Amino acid sequence: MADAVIVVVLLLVAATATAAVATRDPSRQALVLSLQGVVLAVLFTVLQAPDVALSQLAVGSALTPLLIMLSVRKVRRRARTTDEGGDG
Amino acid sequence: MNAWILAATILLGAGLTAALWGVASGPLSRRMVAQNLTTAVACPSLLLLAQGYHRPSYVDLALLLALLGPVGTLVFARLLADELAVATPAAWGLTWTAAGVSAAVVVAVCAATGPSRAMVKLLVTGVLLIGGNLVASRALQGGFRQVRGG
Amino acid sequence: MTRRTALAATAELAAWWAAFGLLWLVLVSTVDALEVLVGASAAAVGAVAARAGRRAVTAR
Amino acid sequence: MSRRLRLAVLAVGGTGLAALLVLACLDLPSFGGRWHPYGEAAVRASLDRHTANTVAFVNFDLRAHDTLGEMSILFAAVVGCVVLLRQARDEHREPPQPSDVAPPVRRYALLVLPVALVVGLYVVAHGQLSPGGGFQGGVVAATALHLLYLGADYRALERVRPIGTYEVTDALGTCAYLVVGLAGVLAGTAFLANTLLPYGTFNTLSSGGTVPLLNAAIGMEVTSAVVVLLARFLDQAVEIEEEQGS
Repeated sequence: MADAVIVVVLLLVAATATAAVATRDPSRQALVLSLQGVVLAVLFTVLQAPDVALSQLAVGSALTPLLIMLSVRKVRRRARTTDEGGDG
Repeated sequence: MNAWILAATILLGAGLTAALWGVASGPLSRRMVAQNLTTAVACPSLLLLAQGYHRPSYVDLALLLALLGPVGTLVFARLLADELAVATPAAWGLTWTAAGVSAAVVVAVCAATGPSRAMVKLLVTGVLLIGGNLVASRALQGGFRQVRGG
Repeated sequence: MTRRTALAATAELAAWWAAFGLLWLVLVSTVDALEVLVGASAAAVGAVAARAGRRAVTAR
Repeated sequence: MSRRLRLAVLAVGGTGLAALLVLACLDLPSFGGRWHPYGEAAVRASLDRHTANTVAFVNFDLRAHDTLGEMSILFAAVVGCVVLLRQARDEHREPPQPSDVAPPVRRYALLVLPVALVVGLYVVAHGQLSPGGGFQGGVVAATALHLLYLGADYRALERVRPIGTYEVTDALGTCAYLVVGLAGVLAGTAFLANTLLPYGTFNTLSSGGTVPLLNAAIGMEVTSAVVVLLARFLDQAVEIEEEQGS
């Protein structure tokens, strides 16, 4: 009974990771990934590893989404400029 | 297992399952609202867990999430602004419910702590959490309407 | 920079510094001399960042 | 190699891996047991050296060499990123357009920027006392600066972020870690040995010998490294344009 919270969070981690793999579009995937970062941080907390949870929170909640979304924007912009260049 | 951890388990199980369902399916606006909901669910749970484990230093985790969670939502709102402009998410009911739950959890944890500096820290966390949540919801609804290219 | 703007700048920095000093005192668990010193320095960094951020947005 | 053969090879490998994993799991100690030989040794050594947070003790005292390696990885990754994402000859910079952000969002960003910075510094300074440390606090402090991009625009961020300074600070943080390590050698013990400073009073900022110093060096390195890394990504995503028809 005392481990119920660990079981619940482990199931959530498994479900979120599966959802992250099953999502195809990178920007939608980044959304699921940020959720997974938070769930992983909660898992580390209930396993009594607050230092690791803090690292996961710091990296997963804002930094990783920012890096992914900037890369997606660069790739999309590049595709757009090449299209325009091809037309002209 | 005490009542605090039980409450955290229920909040995590119900809230994060709903957030996962919202974030993994449906149109972009729904996904964004669900992503914003994540912070509002996980941060109060971390406060409850800190109280349940009798570890005041675990409050730092909730404080960091209250600061950085809304920043994550702002990242998505800003960089997906063109797509969001087509279908603006409107979920003020959900936002205010989340704010109410956060406020209730913060008040309960504060009452258990008693008047001290630790209680002020909990209140600061609560203010940052609720304020961040409201601002992130506002940002989703055309907060970055004029952003193009930048 | 005239005397008036210098005064305004000092007042703004001092207000931010006091606010962040209080925030630091709320965050820490035990208070001693070194803690107050480190807190005051961190609050000074925060005050400079707050003013720089505000000026970067308004001065255009 | 046909599809069937590939699937057969995969099945053989997968079955073998599954069998090994099951065998390994059968031999594991039960979940949440009370028997942690390494943990107990680490906690005892950490209390000997007056470091309240055992994880910080392991990172910056017992296994300080590992942290040196991790820091070098981050440093090398940032240097590689700076080289790869530089402005190429057939690219030009286009100044980003100023953007119009809703006033509440802007006010929130301007308020949370310094608050997150102070909290980041708090996490760095209290690494040896409470959960946290140089890496976590550094990432928070670096993220805080980028609220200026989110709440205003890239030009506002560029005004408060002299990138050259951050590149120098990155190198300085790395050097500071090595200098603290070498000071141990000069004092007659060993590289990164925590015998240099008095261990101080338990649970105060000055406890733990060289742990707070190494923590601060890592905090400095990580903050600057993340700022430099994000600056390159932002440059590419916002400013740098390819020449037409190239």
